[in-house]
Amino acid sequence: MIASTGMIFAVTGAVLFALGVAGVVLIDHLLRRILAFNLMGSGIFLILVGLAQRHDVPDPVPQAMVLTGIVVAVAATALALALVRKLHALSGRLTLPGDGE
Amino acid sequence: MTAALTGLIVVPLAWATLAFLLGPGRGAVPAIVALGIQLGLAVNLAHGVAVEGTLVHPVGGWGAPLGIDLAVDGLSAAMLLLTQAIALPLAVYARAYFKADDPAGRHFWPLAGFLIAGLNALFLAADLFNLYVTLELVGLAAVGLVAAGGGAPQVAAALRYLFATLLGSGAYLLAVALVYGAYGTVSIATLLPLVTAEAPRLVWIAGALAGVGLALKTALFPFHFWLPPAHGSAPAPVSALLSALVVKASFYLILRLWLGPFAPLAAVADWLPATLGAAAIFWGSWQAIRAVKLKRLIAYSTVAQLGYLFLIFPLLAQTGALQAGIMQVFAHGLAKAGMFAAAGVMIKATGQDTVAGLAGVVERLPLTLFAFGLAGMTLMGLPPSSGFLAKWLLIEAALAQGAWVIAIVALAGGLLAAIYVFRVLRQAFLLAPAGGDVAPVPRTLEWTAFALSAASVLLGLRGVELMQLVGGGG
Amino acid sequence: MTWGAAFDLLLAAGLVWSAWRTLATRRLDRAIVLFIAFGLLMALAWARLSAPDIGLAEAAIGAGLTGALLLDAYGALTGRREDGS
Amino acid sequence: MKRLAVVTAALAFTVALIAAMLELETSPIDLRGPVAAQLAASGVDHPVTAVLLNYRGYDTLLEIAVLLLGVLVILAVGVDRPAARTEQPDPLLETLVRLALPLMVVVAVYLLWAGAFRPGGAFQAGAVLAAAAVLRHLAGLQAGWAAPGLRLRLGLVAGFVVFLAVAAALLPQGALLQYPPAQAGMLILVIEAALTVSLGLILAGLFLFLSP
Repeated sequence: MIASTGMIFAVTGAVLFALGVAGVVLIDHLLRRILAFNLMGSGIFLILVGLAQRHDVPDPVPQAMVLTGIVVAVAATALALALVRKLHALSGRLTLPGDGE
Repeated sequence: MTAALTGLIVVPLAWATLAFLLGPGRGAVPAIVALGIQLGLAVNLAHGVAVEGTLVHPVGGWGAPLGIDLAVDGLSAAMLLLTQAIALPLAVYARAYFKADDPAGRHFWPLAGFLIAGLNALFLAADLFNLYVTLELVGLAAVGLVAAGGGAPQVAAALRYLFATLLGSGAYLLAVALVYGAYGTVSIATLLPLVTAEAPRLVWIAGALAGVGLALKTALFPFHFWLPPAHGSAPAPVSALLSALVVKASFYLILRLWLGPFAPLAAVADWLPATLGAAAIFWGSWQAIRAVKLKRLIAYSTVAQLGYLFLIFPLLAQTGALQAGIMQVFAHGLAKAGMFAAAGVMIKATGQDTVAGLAGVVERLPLTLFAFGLAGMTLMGLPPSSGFLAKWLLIEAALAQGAWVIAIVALAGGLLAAIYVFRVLRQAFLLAPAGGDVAPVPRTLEWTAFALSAASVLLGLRGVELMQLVGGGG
Repeated sequence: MTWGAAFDLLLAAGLVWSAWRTLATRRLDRAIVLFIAFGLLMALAWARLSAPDIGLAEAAIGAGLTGALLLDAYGALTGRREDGS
Repeated sequence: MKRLAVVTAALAFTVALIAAMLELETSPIDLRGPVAAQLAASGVDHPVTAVLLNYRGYDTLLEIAVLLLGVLVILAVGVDRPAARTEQPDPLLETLVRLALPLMVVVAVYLLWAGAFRPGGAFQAGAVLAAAAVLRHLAGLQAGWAAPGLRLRLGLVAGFVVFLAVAAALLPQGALLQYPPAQAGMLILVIEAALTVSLGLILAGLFLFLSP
C-alpha cells in the first residue's frame, strides 16, 4: 500500500503543505508569500485526493472537492495580488510594516 | 420552517448579486428590506426550533453522506437570530454612514451581502467541507470590506488579515482532508458515531489542525495579531460587522466541532482554550487601556471579550456553561456593534480617531455618548445588562465545578473593562478645546448606535427565552 | 518496484524540488516560472491519480491563469519601481 | 532563531503526519458505491460532474459566490491600472492568436458538452474561454477592463443567478437544488452553459481588471 500512487502523492502533499506553511511564516516578501500559500494549498489538495485513493481506486467526491478548492484558491490569489499591488502603489512597499523586525 | 431555513441563504445571496448588478454605491434599500425579511425568517426559524426541535434539510434531496445536509438546532438558530438582528441596524447605519462619493462605500452592499450569506450558510452547514467553503466566503468578503477604498494602513491591515484567514482555513481544510481519508465522509452527523477516543492518530492531528486554524480565525490569543489593525482601521460599519459577527462564526465552529464529532478527543485539552482565553482577557484589556486611538481601543477590547468565550470549555459539563457562552456572544455582539457605531459617530464629528480628541463630546453628542456608555456597561458586566447575565452564568458554572480561577478571571476582566471604558467616558466629559468644531452627523447614525447598545443591556432582562432555545435544542 | 511507482516517485521528487526552488530561488521572476512548472507537474500528478478533471483545471487555472496573474503582478510591481514614481 | 524553530516544527509535523497517514486502515464509509448507484438518477454519466453539480452542487453554488467575491474585491480595492502599453504587439503573435481564438471557443464548447459523460465541464470550459481572453490581451487585441458596465456585470453574474434561481425554484420538489431525475440532465446543462460564460468572464476578469 505504501507504494500506491495515492499514498505517494499524499506523502508528497504533506511535505508540500509543511514547506508552504514554513514559507508563509518565514517569508516577508508579499509575492513570495502568495507563492507559498499556493504551494500549501496544492499540498492539501494532494492529501485530500491521495489519501482517499490510497488503494488506487478513483474517488470522485474528493476530486470534485479539489476542483472547488482550486477555484477558491485562484480567487484568493487574485484578491491577494490586487491588495499587494494596491499597497505597493500607495506606499512602495512589498512587505508588511512590522514584519521582519 | 424549510422556507425560513433556505431563505436565510438564498435571500442574502440574491440581494448581494442585485447590489452588484445595480452598480457601485447602490443596493442599500433592497439590502435593508431584505434584511428585515431575513430577521423575520430567523425569528420564525428560532421559534420553530424551540417548538419542534432540530431540523435537517437535505440539499439536492440526497441526504448525507452522499449529499450535503443543512441543519438547524438551538445553537445555530440563536446565531442566525443574532446575525440578522445585528446586520439590520448596521445596514441602516451604513446607509447613512457612507456618503455617495465615499470610495469605501462603493462596494459595501454586495460585499456585505455575501458576508451575511456566508455567515448564515456557515451556521446552517452540517458538512465539514461545506463549512470550509462558507469560511472562505466569510473570510474573503471580510477582507474585501476592510480593504475597500482604503489607504496604505488599511490595505496592509487587510493583507495581514487575508494571510491569517487563509492560513486558518488552510489548516482547517487539511483537517477536513484527513477526516475524509480516515472515515470516507465529511458529514458531521455521519461522523458523530464513528469518532471515538480510540480514533487513529491522524484524526487527532486533524482535530488539532482544525482547532489551531479556527483559533487563528477567531483571533484567540496569541493569534490575535491581525485583529486590532483590521478592526481598528476599517470604516466603522465594517468594524462593527467584523467584531460583532465574523469572529463569532469561527468560534461557533470550534464550539460545534468540540461538542460534536471531536468531543471524544476534546476532553484531553479542555484547559488549553481556557488558559489562552484568560491570557486574551488580560492582554487585550491591557492593550485597550493603553491604546491611543479610539477604534484600536475597541478592537483590543474585542480581543479581551473573545477570551471569555473560551473560558467555558472546561465547564461544558455544566448546563449553564454553554448558555453563558452564547449569552456572551450576544452581549458582546450587540454591545460591540453599538460601540463601534458610536465610535464612528464620534470620529465623524470630531474628525479624528483618538481618545484624546473626544473632549467635549458629552455636550455635542450626548445620545452617542450614552450609547457608548450602555455598551460599556455590557462589556463590564454590570447588571442588568446581558453582559452581567453572561458573567453570572459563567461564574455560577465555574463555582459549581470548583474552578474558582475561572470565576476570578471573569471578575478581574470586568474590572479591566471598566478602566478602558471609563477612560473614554472621562475624556468625553472634559471641556471641549476652544475652536474645536464638531461636524454635523446624521441622526440615524446616533439612533442606530443607541438601539444596538440599548439592546445589549435590555437583553439581560429577557435572556431566559434565549437560554431555553440554546438549552433545549442544543 | 513497477515502472508506474518509479514514475510516481520521480514526479513526487520533481514536485518537492520545484516547490523548494520556488521559495528558495533569489530572483523573483525565476521563482514565478518555477511555480508555473510546479503547476504543470501537479497536472501530471493529477493524471497519475486518475483525476483528469483536476489535471485540466490545474493546468488551465492553477498553472496558466495563476501564472499569468503572478507574471502580470511582477511586471507591474517592478516596472513601477524603475520609474521611481 | 525563529527560522530554526519554524523549520524544526515543520519537519516534526511532516514526520508525524506522514507516519499517521501510513498507519491508516480502510475507511468505514466508501462513497464510491452510492455515487455510482445514483448516477443514473443524477442526470449525467460522469461521476465527478455528478458530484460537482448534483450531489454536492450546493458547494459549487457557494464556490461561484467566492469567485464573484474575488472580482468584487479587486474592484473594491481599486487597483490603479498601469498606463496602456505603447510598444507594438508582435504581428506574428497577433496572427497566431487570431487563428487560435476560434479553436479555443470550439474546445470550450466541446469541454462543456463532454462534461456530461467524461472529464470536462463548466470549469474547464470557462478556464479555456478565460485563457482565450488573456491571450487576446497579450497579443494586444484586447484592452484591460475598467469599471464594468451593466452588460459585463450581467455576464459576470449570469451563471450564478441561473444556478441560484434553479436551486430555489426546485424547493417545491422537497429541497434546495433537488432536480427531478427526468429533467436533471437538461437543468445541469443549462446551469453549466451559463456557468461557462460567467466563469470565463470572471476568470478573465481576475486578470483583465488588473491590467492596462
